[in-house]
Amino acid sequence: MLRLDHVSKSFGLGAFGSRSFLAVDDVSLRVAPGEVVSLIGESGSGKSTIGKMILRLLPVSSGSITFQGEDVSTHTGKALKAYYRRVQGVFQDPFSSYNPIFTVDHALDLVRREYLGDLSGQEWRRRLTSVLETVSINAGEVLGKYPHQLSGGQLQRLLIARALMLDLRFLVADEIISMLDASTRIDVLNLLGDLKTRGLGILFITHDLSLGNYISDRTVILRHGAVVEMGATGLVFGNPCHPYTRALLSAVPQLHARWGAAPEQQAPPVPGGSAPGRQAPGTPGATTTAVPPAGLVATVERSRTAPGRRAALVEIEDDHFVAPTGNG
Amino acid sequence: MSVQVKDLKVYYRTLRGDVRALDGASFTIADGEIMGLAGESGCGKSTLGRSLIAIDGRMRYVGGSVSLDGAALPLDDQAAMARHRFTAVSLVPQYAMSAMNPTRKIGKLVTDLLRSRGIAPDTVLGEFRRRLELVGLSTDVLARYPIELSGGMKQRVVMVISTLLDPSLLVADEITSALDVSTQKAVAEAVVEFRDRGFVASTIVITHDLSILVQMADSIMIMYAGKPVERASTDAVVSSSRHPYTRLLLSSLPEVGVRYEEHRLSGIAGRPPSLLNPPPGCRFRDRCPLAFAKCAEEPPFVEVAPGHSAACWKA
Amino acid sequence: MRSRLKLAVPLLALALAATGCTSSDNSDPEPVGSTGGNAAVGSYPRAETLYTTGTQYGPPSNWNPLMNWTYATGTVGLVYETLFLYDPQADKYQPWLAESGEWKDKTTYELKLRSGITWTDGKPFTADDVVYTVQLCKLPSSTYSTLCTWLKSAEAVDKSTVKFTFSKANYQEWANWVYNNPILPAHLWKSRSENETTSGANDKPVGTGPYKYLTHSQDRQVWVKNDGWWGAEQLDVAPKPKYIVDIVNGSNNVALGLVLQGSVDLSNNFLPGVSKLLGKDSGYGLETYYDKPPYMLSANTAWLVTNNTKKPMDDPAFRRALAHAVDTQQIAKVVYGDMVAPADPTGLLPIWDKYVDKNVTRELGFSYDPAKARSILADAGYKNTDGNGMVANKDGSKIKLTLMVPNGWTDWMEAAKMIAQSAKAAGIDITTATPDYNSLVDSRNSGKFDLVINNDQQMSNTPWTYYNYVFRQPIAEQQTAGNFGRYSNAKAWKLVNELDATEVTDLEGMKGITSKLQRIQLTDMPIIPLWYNGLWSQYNNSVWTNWPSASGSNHYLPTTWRGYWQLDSILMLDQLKPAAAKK
Amino acid sequence: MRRYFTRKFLIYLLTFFFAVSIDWAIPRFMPGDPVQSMLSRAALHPESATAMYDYYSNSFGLDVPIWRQYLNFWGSLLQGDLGTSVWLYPQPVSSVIANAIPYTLALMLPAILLSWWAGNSFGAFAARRKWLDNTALPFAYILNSMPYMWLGILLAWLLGSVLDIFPLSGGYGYGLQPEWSLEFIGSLLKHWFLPFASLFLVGFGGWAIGMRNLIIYELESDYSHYLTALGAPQRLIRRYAFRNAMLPQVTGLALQIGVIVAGALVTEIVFSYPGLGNLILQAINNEDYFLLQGAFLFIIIGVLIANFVIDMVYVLVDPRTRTGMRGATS
Amino acid sequence: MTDANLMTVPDAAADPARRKRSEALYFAVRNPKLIVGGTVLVALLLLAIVGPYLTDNPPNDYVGPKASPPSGDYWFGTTTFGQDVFSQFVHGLRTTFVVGVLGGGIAALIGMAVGFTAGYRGGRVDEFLNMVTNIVLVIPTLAVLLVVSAYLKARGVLVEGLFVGFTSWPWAARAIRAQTFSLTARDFVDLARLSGLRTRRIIFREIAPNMSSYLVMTWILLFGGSILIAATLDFIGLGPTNGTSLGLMMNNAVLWSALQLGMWWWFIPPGLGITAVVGGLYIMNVGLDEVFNPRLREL
Repeated sequence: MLRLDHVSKSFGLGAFGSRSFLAVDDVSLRVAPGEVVSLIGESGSGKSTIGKMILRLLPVSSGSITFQGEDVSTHTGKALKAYYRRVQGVFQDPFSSYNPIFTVDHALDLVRREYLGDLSGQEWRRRLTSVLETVSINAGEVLGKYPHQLSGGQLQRLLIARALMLDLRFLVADEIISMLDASTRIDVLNLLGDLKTRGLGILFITHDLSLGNYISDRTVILRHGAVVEMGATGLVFGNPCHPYTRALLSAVPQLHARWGAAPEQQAPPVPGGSAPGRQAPGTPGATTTAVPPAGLVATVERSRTAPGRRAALVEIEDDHFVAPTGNG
Repeated sequence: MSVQVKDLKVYYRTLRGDVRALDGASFTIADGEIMGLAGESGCGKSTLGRSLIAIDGRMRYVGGSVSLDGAALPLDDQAAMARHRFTAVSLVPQYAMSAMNPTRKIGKLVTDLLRSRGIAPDTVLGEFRRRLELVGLSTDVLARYPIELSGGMKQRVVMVISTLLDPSLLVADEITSALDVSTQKAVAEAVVEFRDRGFVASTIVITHDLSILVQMADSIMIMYAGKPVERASTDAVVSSSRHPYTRLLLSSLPEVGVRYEEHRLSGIAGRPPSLLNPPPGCRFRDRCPLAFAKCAEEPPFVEVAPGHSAACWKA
Repeated sequence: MRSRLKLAVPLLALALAATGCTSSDNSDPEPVGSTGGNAAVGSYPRAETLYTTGTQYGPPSNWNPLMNWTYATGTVGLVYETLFLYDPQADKYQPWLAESGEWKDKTTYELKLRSGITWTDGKPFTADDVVYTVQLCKLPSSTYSTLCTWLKSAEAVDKSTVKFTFSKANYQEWANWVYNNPILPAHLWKSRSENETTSGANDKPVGTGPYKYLTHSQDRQVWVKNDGWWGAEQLDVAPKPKYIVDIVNGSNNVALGLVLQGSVDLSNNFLPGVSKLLGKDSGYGLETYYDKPPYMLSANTAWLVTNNTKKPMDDPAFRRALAHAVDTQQIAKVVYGDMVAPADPTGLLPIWDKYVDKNVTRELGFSYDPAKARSILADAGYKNTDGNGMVANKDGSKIKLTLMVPNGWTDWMEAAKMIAQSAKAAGIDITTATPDYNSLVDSRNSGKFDLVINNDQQMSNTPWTYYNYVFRQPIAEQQTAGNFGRYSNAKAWKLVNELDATEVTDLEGMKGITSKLQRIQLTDMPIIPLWYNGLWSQYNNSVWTNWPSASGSNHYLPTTWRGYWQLDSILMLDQLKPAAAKK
Repeated sequence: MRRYFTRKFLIYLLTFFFAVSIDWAIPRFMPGDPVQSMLSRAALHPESATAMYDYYSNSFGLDVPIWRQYLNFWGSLLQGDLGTSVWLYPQPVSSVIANAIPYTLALMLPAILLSWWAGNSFGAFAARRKWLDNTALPFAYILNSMPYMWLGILLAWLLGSVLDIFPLSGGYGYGLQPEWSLEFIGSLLKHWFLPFASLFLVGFGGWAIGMRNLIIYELESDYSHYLTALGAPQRLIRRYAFRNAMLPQVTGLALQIGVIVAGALVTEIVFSYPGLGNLILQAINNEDYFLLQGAFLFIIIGVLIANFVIDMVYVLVDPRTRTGMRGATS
Repeated sequence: MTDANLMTVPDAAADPARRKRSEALYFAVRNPKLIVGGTVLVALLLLAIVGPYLTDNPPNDYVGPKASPPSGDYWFGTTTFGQDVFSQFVHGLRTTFVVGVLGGGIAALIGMAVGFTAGYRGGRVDEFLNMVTNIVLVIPTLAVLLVVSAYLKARGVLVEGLFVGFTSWPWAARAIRAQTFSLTARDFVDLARLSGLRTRRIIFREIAPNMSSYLVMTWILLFGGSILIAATLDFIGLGPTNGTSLGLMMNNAVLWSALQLGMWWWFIPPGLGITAVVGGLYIMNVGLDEVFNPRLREL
């Protein structure tokens, strides 16, 4: 349904954009209807940039984005508006997603004004009621309220409802639960799962591996703008092949296992030293070999890998691709 | 009995009245203990952490006491309190990214700070460098401006600064939430390391992320709506919690390996009550699946098993 | 505190360097021909220094006597001298550089020069200098280039005699020329290009006059007495001040402050309200020429220029009505605080009173009389049709006139408001506008205006200059000097030229012609005389006394204005007395 | 870093080009004709006027098409020739301005810098100190709301006219010649003081208010809170706050310079101070294209240089901008 | 963060919009700066509106004795010509308000147009507008105004306001740009785009209302600034050619030597009037700032 082919994004820096910084580097992926694909990466990995490009909030530097067979990367005006009828997004910060001076209804009203102007009041209300039901929101509790009166979970649900008012086919969910409280976030996540069963394609962007693992069918691991490993979620998590993926997995805090105590995550030392060696906690020096701070690594890496295309991913098993190691 | 907190109450002043953000908390932390403090936003965990350091103009000290190694902290006298800060109680704030003066080099900042506290910088700077190296930082950072460091580096520098004078109590407020997984781990491990090396005696780690607490804390206290609801060793909280809130909270957390298709988790319905005028009785009552008539009465926070306290009639 | 001092020191140095560089740039420490000893004057002894202001509105920029609208105050008069002086109050020509001059026949004029006069560089003053100066009329950029159209030749007969031969003798104009134009040192100027001659800065002026250039800066021009001046010996004239410091001044109120403090001895600014500060009891020691209204001598006539090519101003009856509708008495009283006097209907200055034909003015003269104005309008067919009290054109169209005065000319702005007010009272709708001076000049010269005020014709030796200005023909696309109202009357113009060709000694002949001109003027009203603008001049007697006055021995014109030194102002300096000496 | 400077420099150059072009154009669109006006002040025979008009139009280069005039203007500007003043004919504009500019600088630089420094210090001191905040700051507001010239008039009236302490006009005593003597320097300072004081006071008020608000913001910032949490005394926190609050004030200075220059010009007019202000006013009244152009050019250059310097200073004092320039971390 | 959450703990009982407004009001009525500034301003505004009806004397007519000090008949005395200073003052006050509203308004409009566009569009558009702003900033405003004012044969108050507005917007543009920039980064702007809204609508309906208090404060500052600039123009003699204004009064007072003649009643009121209006505005602005900005409130 949605596919990205060799999509790159560079940002201009310096005098009149003389230098550029490659935020997304030759990324290709596809999402099928009824499928949740999670895009996992640390800050600066370009995951949100990809989401924004799909939503056409940022232009694509090179490559193409195809939705239901049509290249949407150059759409403007009417065509873009028609695209938004089918493709929508929800973002990380629910409080910033609403205009604080209006009631939350405003977000819905905008959609109605732009897309559903021909709907009668009654029809609109009927549709709204059914959509709110889908996202498990009690209309009376939520409508007419200001954003700060509602919980993050309610707000995010309402945003999903807003998207559902349209003929939604594809949803970009960019870190939509990372700012929610633990007690409510799982319900929003479950909602995404329910939507997928209705045939929706979902790109779930997150930095939290356990969430990605929980909800998605396929997983893409991103680092410094490039895909390092992707494939069916079970395969990527069950058989991580790229050292970076392994390093990430080993650093995930688990509820029922302490770091280093989980034997299945044992990974061989990673060449290049970009992932930490495993050591018993509490022993002296354990932290001295910790991961180099992301910011510093990023600077170095980027300058090294800016030009040229990356080497293609290698398919190591069915639906499981890994970037060759050695070049980052 | 290093840190002893008794019925501490600190409210926020607002136009509509006091918000009872911290409405009576009692607990003790032993020397060398890392206590995790967890709960939803607005549960009072940050207020608690903050009160131990400084009660500012927007907050109101209502009652209770805190004693450190047997000596009471002058919570309601900020001038007197200032003498204890840094040396006895110290803070790694949640805003570590912006905690350092952006226009001062880090070395200068520390020197200024030490001088202002009447400590000759030379006596401490050597140790400062050593500890920087311990957390994996080069001493070059002394000559750098905060902006030149990455988030994880800043977080660690702030940690080293805050613990430089070996305080008896360190409050680490949401120190991992803004970090990436890998950096998060390094920082968490550093907290443990600092304790192991005796840089700090007792530590309170405040976070909303239970799984990170599991990695570093010796004991965990869960708060809800301004009050502690459960306190036990980390293992006890994870494996045999007594309070329904804790249990529901734990069950809503996905872990690597748990998948939607196979095992559908669920959250806790409803929202915490307003602290402006909290209802009497158990504050979790409205959301609690086990609630019964008695819950209209406030359950006491009592020991339900050795080293395990909870505030629930059914605990 | 420490850093404040740190800052203050370099700043002080900067300020000093500033003024230092000003002086070193521009002041020649040893002016040409100076006898030395004046280079390092730290300050000018107050008792020997005359401070003046009121002529120079910007930093002194040139000392070229040919640039008569911009040269530094005193360049002509103090440094460069004229052949004659003219005393307007006595109507007398006083030989100055010339010893005498007379018409040998109808078209030949012979000039005898004084001997023993030297330029400040030591070279003698000779007939060659006069010949050179006159012949500058050949340069197109000369202010008197028209002289060459009627002067056939000028030749030096000997060292002190010059003979002028004219193709047409304009006696009045020539008499005006000889006292108005300064003589230049041919030996220094001959080699100069036209550019340098007519518009060069001439920053080392060498003249024959009683003062020499000492220094100048942004806000002042300083002259020092020329000790070897010929006049002391030959005329027994001795200007008293050793130094004359002329202060550059952009605003009248500052000038008032200075003259009240006694920092300035002679202010030739228009100082509103000064009449209240005169007299002994005010304690300021301030004096003016008259001790009662109008306080000032009259320097020129301000008149209302009507655009005579535009309806309804093309109708003499309308202009006549307008003349009756202006309350000049009130303007003189309220705007000028009685420092000016309403003008004679002919507009001739008081010094020309003898040319006014009282019979004509009795018959045709006018004064403020709104009722009369209204009746003239009614008789001429201007009626108030729409009931707003304002008359309309004969064809019924509205009359709405705009009176323009330059912005910033505050006295005129106030006067214009009053004119509009009193004209409205007589049924003529006038509003005022105050455009920028330059744009006003533009509209005025090209004839795109309704009403303006003008006073550019200064006092002179002959009413010819006045009539020449008023009746000037032919009308050009751009009227640059005179007859801005575009009044067309060939007969009057012929009379003006006849007047020019009348000898200055033929008073009755002149009167005959001016009487005819007055009749034409008062019948047709090409302009409407309003008031006599004052020869603004107020003196502080704390350092210098015996200032010009109507009663004392010193009756010379108390001014430093350009073109007035040669109207005997220079003699005022001779009459001054140090205040201390009096007591 | 170098790249940053080059880029800034290019932008400034471009700004300079446009500003100067506008500067050239503006006087030319004024109504009226400078030569006409000039000659209207001369005493001359009407027929001579036409000849002189042609002569002067030619000598000012006003008799060629307007685009030619523009090219000629840049041509001579690049050779350092600003043309000849119409009003102060035949002085070259450059020397007319060179004579006036020291006075303007001597007035403006100390007034700007001292008021900036003193206002900021005072504002920082008064912030979050209740009694000062409530007593002294209102005065700062009042000072800042005063029109420059009115304060000038008041000072002139009180200290000049009524008390007769300070002179009301001129650059130094009219009876003096420039020299290195105490009398002269004293006179110079005496004449300088009132215009300086009116500029200083208005500026002082403005900076004090701005600083006060900025300091409060800084005292509420995270690093201040962190220092408080580590028991640092108020002295240190305030010192840091002051340092950091100065940074926006540096930018503020750049933004304000145009307005201050305007104020200085008016003040000069009030006090008949022989600087650029009076020159500009007269140049306008006399439609002196060249002088006007030249004077504006100096102001433009001055303001640009000041802005440029401030930009550079800002980079040097604020490490944040430096790192930003390297475009490093995400 | 926690603090913010605490402050916004949901409260089903109260209507938060009203609460927010009432909170602003609560601080507004207790803010001495706002009250003092507002009172002064309103008093002067009333005087400007009502004042002309309190006197029968047209401001520029010669109605009374010349140069008389304040008296029962002429509250503020008379000018050298016998004009009623009080009448001039109240009429001038009117002009001052008109110029301020107009100049400030136009400057605010331009500043908003430039600031919004630059902040929202970013990139090259931003660079370009930034340069334009810089050019206007370095061209000495007053000097240009002097020249431009000389263009017109007759200048009115409206024209003056226009000119002042056209030159005093740069700092406002910069400030608004910065604000817009930060607001544009908010997600609701992206969501508005996803809703298919046009740029202009996003700017004016989504972003602008969010900074309304900021815009009001900017406008107030521009208001005051315009008054000062206009007064300066008037003072130099480039103000309205017909009519009265406070700057013109000062100009006349100085030109007619009120200083030297000791006619303080002629030059004190206009300056005081301007100072009071502008001061009132500025103090009110600081008050507003404290109302809208909790950080500035006195603790």
